[in-house]
Amino acid sequence: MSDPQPKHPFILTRADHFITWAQKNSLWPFGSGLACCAIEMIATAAARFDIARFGMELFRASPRQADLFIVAGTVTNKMAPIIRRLWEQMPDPKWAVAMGNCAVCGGPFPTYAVLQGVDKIIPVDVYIAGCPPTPQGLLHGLMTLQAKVARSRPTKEILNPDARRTR
Amino acid sequence: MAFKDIELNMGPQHPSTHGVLRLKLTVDNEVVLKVEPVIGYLHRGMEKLWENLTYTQIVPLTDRLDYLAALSNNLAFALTVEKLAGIEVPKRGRYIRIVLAELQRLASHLAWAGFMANDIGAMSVLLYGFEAREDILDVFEEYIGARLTVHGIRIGGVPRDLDEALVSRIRGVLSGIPRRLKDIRALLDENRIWKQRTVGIGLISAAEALDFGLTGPALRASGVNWDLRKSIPYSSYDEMDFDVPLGSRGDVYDRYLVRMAEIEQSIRIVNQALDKLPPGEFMAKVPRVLKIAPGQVFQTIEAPKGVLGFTIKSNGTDKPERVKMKSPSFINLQSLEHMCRGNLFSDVVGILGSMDIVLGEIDK
Amino acid sequence: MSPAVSDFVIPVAKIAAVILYPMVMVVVMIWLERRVVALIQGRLGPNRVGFQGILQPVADAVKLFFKEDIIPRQADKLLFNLAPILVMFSSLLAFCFVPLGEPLRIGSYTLTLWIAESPVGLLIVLGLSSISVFGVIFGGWASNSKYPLMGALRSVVQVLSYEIPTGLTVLSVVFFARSMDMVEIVRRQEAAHIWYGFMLPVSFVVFWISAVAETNRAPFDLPEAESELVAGYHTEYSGMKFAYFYMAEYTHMVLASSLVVILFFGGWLPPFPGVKFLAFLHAVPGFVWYLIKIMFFLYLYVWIRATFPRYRFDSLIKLVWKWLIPLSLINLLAVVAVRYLL
Amino acid sequence: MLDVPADRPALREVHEALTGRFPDSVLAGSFEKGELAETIRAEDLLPVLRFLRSEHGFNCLDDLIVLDNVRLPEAPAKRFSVLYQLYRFPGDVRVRLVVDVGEDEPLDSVVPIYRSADWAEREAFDMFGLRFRGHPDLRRVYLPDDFDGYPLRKDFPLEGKGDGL
Repeated sequence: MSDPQPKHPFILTRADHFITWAQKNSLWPFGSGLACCAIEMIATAAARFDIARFGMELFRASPRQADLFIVAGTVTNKMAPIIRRLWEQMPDPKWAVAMGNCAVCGGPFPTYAVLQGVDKIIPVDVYIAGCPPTPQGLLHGLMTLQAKVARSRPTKEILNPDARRTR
Repeated sequence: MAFKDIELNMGPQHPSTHGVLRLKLTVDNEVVLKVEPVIGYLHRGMEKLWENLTYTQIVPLTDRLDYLAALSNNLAFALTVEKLAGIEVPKRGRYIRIVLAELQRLASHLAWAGFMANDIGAMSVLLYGFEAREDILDVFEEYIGARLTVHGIRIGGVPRDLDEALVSRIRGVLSGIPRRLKDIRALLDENRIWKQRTVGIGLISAAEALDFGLTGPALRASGVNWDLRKSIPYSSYDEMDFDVPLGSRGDVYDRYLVRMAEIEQSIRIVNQALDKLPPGEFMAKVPRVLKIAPGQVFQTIEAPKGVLGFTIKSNGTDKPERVKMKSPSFINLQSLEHMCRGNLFSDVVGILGSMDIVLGEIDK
Repeated sequence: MSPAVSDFVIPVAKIAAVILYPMVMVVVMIWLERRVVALIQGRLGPNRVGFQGILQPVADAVKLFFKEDIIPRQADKLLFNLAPILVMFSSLLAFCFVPLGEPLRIGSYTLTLWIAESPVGLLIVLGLSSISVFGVIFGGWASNSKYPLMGALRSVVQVLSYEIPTGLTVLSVVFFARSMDMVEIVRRQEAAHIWYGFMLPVSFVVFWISAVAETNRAPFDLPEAESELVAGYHTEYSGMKFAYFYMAEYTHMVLASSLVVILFFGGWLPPFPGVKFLAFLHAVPGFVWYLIKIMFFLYLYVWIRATFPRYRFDSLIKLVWKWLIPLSLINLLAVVAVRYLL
Repeated sequence: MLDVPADRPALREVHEALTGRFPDSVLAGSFEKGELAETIRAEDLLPVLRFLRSEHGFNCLDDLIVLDNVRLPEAPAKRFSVLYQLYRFPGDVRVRLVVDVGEDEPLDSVVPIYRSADWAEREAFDMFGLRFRGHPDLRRVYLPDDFDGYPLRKDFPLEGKGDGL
């Protein structure tokens, strides 16, 4: 591109809109559940609340193919390095959702064994409160994440990768 | 060059370990030689935390132990505190507790049926099981407002009364479950592939099961007739008549049949409890700040996973000196190595599913 | 028709059509699978993207296109990259030999609805579909981690042992049609006024079971068993490489269904040729019948996936060596006996 | 001497059998809230357990509980007391054996008698630092092996020492 900081070239915004439309509508969650919130996450994927309507029902078991890491449950100190390694194995445009009070801030467990909040080890995009959050709460959180994905500018990152992430 | 054994990690993150359990498997080309369960990835230090909370504050935390059967944990803890403090729960309260505990057993077994079938490949059964369970969660939500961590049994009784609307709604839910159960049974009971994957797998005899300290449906599948609701009745279970389904061989298929039969028995119990619901008080008079004289007590109940018990030592203040929880899954998991040795790798998944373990309860 | 058009434009258009045809079928198939499995399980399935979710596979593909492409450090770079190509290439190439309908007469030029017609078309298609096993092996082995390796080992044994019943049942059809050319087989069925599926029911059933097994689908999806081997041989793949594996699986399903339709259900022939009052069925072009039959078999794939649990590895192998191969051998002898004694 | 009320003949019979068979090792008995507890010397733990299991059919070890008595008003000589909840199946008879143990005094492992005690003892070691002689594989069961300190001791802070990671 001619000037390093293109204002809003017509082609780029169209491209952004198209790419984010695709990313927004096929966020494949990573099938990892830690505690009680995992049961509510599965209930959200089950028949009544059906996360598949948003194209998210392919719970990929391998981090390589997932692009949304829902941290559902209590992150203990013994589990923290594993959560960090799983996060790093996920390919790049990836998002993280801290589901439930335990993942958000340690929840009802101010003890020696619990990490007080998963954002100490991975960058979190959406925090969902609740212990456990009801499926409606989780769906609301995921829809705010979709809105956030729609606002991001992937082409800016592709064209000048060293620019700060526009997440 | 002999194919040396692979050490495989069904690690803390694996689709079919029902949570954060890690299995160190030594596998010789699909045949399992050694299984070593590694736990502790969900250890939240509950017992340390309980020593710093008052009795009434501990009750909601017991929901997070076996998060598929929150009400059973509440019931066990409440019964232990009442035995320690000498609180007498009125008859209506005891009957409502039976209704809630048995509904929770239904929900736990239905969720288990879904998880186990999904591990062995029948994906649709997970959805049918969860759909049936959603109806029960709706009853809990209408009764106390929460779906999973219900906190619906308190020290001294139950927080709210069962009014007519809720009773008729429970009856409606109970009449809907046999139809869904028929779908699940039609898909699985006589299915050739299902029987190939479950009959004769994960065998444990009655003597070995008792020696390992197995309890609950896993023990009854080996033919041992031990159901705590019958042997040491609590919370007026002795006024309910129901029979205890027993297996014969103690393999994965028997554990599946025993739990399916228990679902039908639980429906029968809840209907009886609703029919004989006595009038009157449903909550005993419990002081707002409950101080309990020094003493120590051990009380157990028949939770969906097995015998769940609490040991509480009080020191006269409103906080317990020590609370120890006896977790059925913690002890049942020790027999996994015995069951899995010699089977194929894909059977370990089936056996783990049939054990119905929950990591929140194991790791505390 | 000037030679420039007939020798250059039409073949290129046909090649483009052969590439596009499986891609469109894959898109429809992914959408069909997620919707049908959802409806069987009592839920809705994707319905937010495009009309009733039809653009969902497009969104998946575009998203996968923009994913970061991770190659594990100790992975064998060459084989790791070669695996998805092999898997995809073999199934696309096989579509060149699959006839889609009777040749159309446009003015003076006859447009043949296939790329290449060869007297041994069936053999080539079978050969190509077994090349995809190499892709799976390389993928599983090159990722240099335990679960993909186990997935690859399982896939090798499964696909190779299921090729034998496939071969034998195809042989029984070839005996009847006395030719390996798929167009000839369909014409023979037209001449005989009966589809081989009804004349050789055993061959059809055995071929269908081994077709399901060869594409690693439903009760036989051990190589990518979700609950045991995490994601089987494509655990380490991400982004577009994983998309190739994902699409190749569906392309293989479409290929297997079209083979079943051509060999046993008379390709593009209308269903009741003999019956007079159903003559209006002939007005519908052959290609439409062909598509209807394929969609039925693709639906069958999805239906089986949603209902059956997964075979264990040894019972899978026992099934093929104890039941399918002897059955297809006996069936072959019976066919030969009937063919020559009658 | 402890008088077990007449309405619990089974417990009375077990109590008599124990005090008869092991007169010097049974230090104290208590019957409280319907539960029989016998305090036993640490050396006689295994013989008593074998006796109860073989002759009296206590074939199930319900639970193994460890209490830290350091903060009690009258701090006892030995800091920990280990409780063995025994149960006789079938029936409803339960007995609790109490053994007092010092801070770094090893105790005999009961795994040869009750296999379900394997992880229970590992948990006692993990949480309190109690050592069990003859345990097949005494390691921490919950916390990572490099965790320093024993959390359930009264002097261990709830929030843990230092930063979690």
